[in-house]
Amino acid sequence: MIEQDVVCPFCGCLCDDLEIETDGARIVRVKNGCSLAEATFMNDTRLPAPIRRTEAGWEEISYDEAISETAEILREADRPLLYGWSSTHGETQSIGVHIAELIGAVIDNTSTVCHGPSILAIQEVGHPGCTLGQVKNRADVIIYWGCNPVEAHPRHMSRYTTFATGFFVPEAQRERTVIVVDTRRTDTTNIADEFVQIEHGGDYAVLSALRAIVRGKAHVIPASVAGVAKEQLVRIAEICKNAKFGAIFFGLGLTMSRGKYKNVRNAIELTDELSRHTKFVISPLRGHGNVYGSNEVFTWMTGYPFAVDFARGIAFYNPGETTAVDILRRGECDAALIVASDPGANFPRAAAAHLAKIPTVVIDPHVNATTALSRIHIPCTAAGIDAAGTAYRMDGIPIRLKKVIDRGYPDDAEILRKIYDRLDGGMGP
Amino acid sequence: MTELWVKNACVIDPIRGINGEIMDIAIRDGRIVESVSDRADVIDAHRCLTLPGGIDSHTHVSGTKVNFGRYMSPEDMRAGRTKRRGKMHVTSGYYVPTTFGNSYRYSAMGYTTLLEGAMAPLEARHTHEEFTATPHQDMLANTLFDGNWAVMDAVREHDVRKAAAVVAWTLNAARGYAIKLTNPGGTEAWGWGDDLTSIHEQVPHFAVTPAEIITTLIQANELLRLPHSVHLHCNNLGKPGNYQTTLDTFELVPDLNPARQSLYATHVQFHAYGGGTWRNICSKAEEITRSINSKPQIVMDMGQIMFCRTMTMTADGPMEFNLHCLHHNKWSNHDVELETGSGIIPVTYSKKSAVNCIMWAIGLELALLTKSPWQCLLETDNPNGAPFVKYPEIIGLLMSKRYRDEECATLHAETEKRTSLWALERELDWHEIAVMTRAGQAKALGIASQGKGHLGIGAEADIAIYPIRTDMVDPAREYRKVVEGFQKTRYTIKRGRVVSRDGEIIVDGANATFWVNAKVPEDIRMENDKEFIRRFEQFYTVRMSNYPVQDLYLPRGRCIETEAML
Amino acid sequence: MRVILESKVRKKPSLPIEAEAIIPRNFLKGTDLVVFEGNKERTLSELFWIFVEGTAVSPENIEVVLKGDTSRIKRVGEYMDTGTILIEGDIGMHCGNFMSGGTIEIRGSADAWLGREMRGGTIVCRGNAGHYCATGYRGEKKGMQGGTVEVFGNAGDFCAEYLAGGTVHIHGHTGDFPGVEMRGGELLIEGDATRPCGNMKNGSCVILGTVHDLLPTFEKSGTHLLPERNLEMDVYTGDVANRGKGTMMVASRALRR
Amino acid sequence: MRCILNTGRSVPQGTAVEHKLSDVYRSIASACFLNPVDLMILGIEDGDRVRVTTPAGYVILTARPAEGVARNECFVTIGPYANHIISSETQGTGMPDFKSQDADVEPTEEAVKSVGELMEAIGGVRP
Repeated sequence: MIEQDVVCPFCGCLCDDLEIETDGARIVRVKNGCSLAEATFMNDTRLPAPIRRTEAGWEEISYDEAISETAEILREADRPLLYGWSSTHGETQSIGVHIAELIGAVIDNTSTVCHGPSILAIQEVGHPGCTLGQVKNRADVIIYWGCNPVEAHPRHMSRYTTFATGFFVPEAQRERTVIVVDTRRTDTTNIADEFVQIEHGGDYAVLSALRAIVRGKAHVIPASVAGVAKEQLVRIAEICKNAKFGAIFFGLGLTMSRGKYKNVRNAIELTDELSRHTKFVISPLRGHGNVYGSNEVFTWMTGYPFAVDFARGIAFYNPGETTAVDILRRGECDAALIVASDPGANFPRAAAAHLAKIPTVVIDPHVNATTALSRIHIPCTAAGIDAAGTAYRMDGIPIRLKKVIDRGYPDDAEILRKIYDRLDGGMGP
Repeated sequence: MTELWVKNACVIDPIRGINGEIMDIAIRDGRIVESVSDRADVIDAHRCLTLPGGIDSHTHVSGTKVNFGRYMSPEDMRAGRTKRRGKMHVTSGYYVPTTFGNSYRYSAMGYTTLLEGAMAPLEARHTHEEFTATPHQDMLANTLFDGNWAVMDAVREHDVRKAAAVVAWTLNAARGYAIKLTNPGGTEAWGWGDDLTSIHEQVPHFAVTPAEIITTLIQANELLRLPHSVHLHCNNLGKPGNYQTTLDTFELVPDLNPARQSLYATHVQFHAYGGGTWRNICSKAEEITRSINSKPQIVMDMGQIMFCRTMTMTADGPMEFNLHCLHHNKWSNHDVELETGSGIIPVTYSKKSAVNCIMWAIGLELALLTKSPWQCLLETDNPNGAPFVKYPEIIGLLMSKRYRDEECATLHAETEKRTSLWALERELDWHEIAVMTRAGQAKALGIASQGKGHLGIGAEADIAIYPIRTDMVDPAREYRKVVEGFQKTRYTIKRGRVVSRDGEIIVDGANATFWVNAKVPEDIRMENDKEFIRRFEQFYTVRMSNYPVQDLYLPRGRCIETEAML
Repeated sequence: MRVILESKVRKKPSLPIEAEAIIPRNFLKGTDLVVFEGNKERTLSELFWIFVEGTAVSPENIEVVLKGDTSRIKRVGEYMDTGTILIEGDIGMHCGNFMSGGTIEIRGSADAWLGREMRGGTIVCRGNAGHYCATGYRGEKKGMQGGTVEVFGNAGDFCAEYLAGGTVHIHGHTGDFPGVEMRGGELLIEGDATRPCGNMKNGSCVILGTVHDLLPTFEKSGTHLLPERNLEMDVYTGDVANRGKGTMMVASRALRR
Repeated sequence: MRCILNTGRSVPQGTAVEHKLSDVYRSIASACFLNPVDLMILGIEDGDRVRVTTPAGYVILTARPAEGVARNECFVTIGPYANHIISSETQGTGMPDFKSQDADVEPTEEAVKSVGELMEAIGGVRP
């Protein structure tokens, strides 16, 4: 069977034009997708059944047993951490939040090690953005800052920016100027009209300098800023001011290098400054397929996009204090539930190591590094492959992930609902 | 079968012409009936004020923009935090509360139906997800068409039928309720960082004017026989001197529907400014209401502001940017491809600001100068003018000249000179308040026939019982009792179930979402229009097949079907 | 009156304790207070040995002394308006949040968010202060608005972020971005600082040590002699990336771009 | 050699990300990309092992040349190898320094561990 317009759940682009051929419970061909999409659909090996770690190694257990034991672990905990949520759909995320409020847990999603700093910046200065179609149809200047879409979002340029045919930019490649800012040469910088190579940790200074130049204070700026010649900065400021529609996309190069959210804030304030001259927008390149959805769901339910602490019954938020890495690093939590993510691989060692010291339960379709640190791993469906549900694209557009095959696994939402019921029973989430 | 009998209720039900009668109300399975058996649960209202459930015909509580307001405001989330308690989930936030916060607080105030003021069709799924998490109110979604490319193409081609067909297809896809125009044409211009300054200025690249968009969609709306009229946020919002644009717009409106208005003009306070700069801004409420009083085809709502810190959020992107340039606080903007825009900034309305004081006075003037309460409905464009929890204070102000005088005495000295509020003696009565907070909304939205906004036999049993004895309270003097009384119902009954008692939510919600399916003839359906499909697939960034909202997003969807006259 | 709270040994010593109840005023009515350990509510006596010496009729005469391992206790002194708190060792996060009066002395080091959104009173920290010393809350436009924070050791990153009023005095070094988003108040750093005063709008910052990575958007406007220290200072105006009307003074020697 | 440790995503890493315990993933995530000149200075060749040390610890990686990487920089794709030596300090932001950790790179004969071995080193047990 061939299914059209399938949504790829891998990255924040959520490309929805894939064509997938299935043969029973097997996917045999993926068309239109990038190589990340192909791997997502084609090389989907799962843990066959729930497993539990014992003195002697690992043993298979039933779903019922795994679920009751998980509920027990969570019930006993004085400071449980519920982490992950970005590679699954909205319904699962929402039950996760209900569990957190029920048991007084800290709930955090993967933006904490991705675009959490962008959220902090947005909370300081806001976010002048737009949907990706606005960029596709209008933008004549595109800036990629501290990101490498060729590797991380392979179809971003062909679907939404550099190579995409837009209504007002019919000859995209000719009509769009592409500026790439990075500390190193990559395949993305290789297609730039203007490559700005900056020294490590120099983003903030360069952004400040650009803001000052746009404000007419070029005379203050020294001849070189973080390895970038003033002439180039002045030239870029001019390109931006003369754009009809400029769009900045930024990545982990801003959020993960020193200064963190202050870098992003500075980029947003540059966009704000440029908006006084022409149309300018800025957007983070979100990583996981539904990480933005986890922010959305958390926000309408708790008021905060990530790092929510329910220890006191009310929702409290303070990244740096209530974020997963910090909670683990300080050894605060005494139980962890990891859903649809792999902190064992993605967190610094000292944080990951704490997971092995406490009862940790993983709910994830795949065996991953965290499995090794856990006490129980419960396999489930993968959203967008054998489970349908809502995901939010990096620009906030909600898209329904499809179920293309049935592999007989329970949906993670169903597993969590059962855990919730064992913990409470009273109010269905 | 569940039965409920409310006895000794002092009922004001304007749609049925009931004004303060002591009566009993019988309810069976969520609807009002003639009588119930003696096994029915009984509520004794003790002659307290009993009204149909409150209806907010323009509020921002769900969807992309609202949630972004929350997302960017951790400082607001610290206000109004409550723990999980009984049937109540955790809530956070004061001016941009979480969905549960919105739902519980509206319910405590006796509100049972809400119209979300602005939903971009492309992001409709999000709005519906939040509707599900706002469980105690029936929800309806205004659907944005102000910068819709296909609509503007049809307008340019003077093809009303085509415009109607685009609206019908989009409402169906978005599971929307009504046509919303926010700064028509201006949001498309904002795609280039521009705005339109008059209703006769052309939208860049589209060769249509706001006036043409408005008039075409008013006609299309009636051709589709939509229950609500076109719902318009006029051009030039918030600019000194904009009243002329508003009056010009009102002049465009024909009287096409005997059952209701042909245009719903929202938050008119923001559109009733004289002067030319922020220094000489003044009230033009008299001019606006003179126009309204002679035009039964127009209904407006107040857009009252109250003095507090709050968040402005609207599809009107350029307006928000202008406001941002004045306030220098945080600013978010979110343009939606081929459809509309949006912007968000926090503001503080202060009595120290002459402009804010004049705005406050204008909203009240509008309500007091409009002769028929059916034509000026009470709201704050929540949370733009103030969070909805301020409604009881507005009721108090409208019912008491003394309260107004006391407030006026604390305002910026310029206010008296530039508004006429000081001279207005009118004090609204209970019946007029009932019209302005539910009956008028039900009629304007076209949901009275769905059993909303009245307590007639067969109506949905959405009822608010306030701890107010109208025979014992003199609102002109005891306005504080009025304000307090409207803050917390004794009982809020939603579809026959008591959902809130003395401000405490006691059951899980089970709201419905109303949407409209306007059936158009096969030959002009957009899903058969090759050019429409081609442009969709080429210029949107989602596939047309992934665009429509699936039914499962409306677990209790209530479809209103209409047969278009095309 | 002196109230001495000595922390008891806990089964899970890494669990944070939230103890906003520990302010002098609350001990007027006794020691029957509630704190939280993780998600569990505890009485003060479950977590502390409590000793009360003397009596008091008004809160300004109450001194609260914390002894033992107090490094995980958060929010001590929150909303404190009068009296004294003495912490003999280290203290956890958010010590002195929203404080408006009285004195807190920390003999050891303080964790992050010391004196967050402070409005008045005095905090003295003999050891080091963590990140976000004397700052505000996420999304809020104003940080510390009044009072004095004095740290004898070093302070972490983002010290005095959004400072709007009051005085912050760091005897040692600060980390990255001290005084970032400053809009008022005074910040004095005797040691070194990295990227000070980014995006500053107003207020004044004096740095006696070495500045690392001075931002390119500060305009040198002259020099100034600090008489009390007999130091010549370079005076900068900024941040010109913004509508910067702030003043930053840096000791003329040892400046590194 | 003093370097700045930079990390990031890559297509090969993305395609193998759900197979973290595989050999393919090991070879992708344990690659340490260095400027060819730095490789020469270290006296090593493509495929030789390097020991990369930060204040948080050390890890053995396979050196790979990459023209795009600046001098005195090493690039490792995000994953358990890089994280083995990245400090968990977040400066109160929740975000570790994934992209700007000071590191020392030196040649070594030691073998590259598998992901499972890395997890065992922090108390895990391979499934």
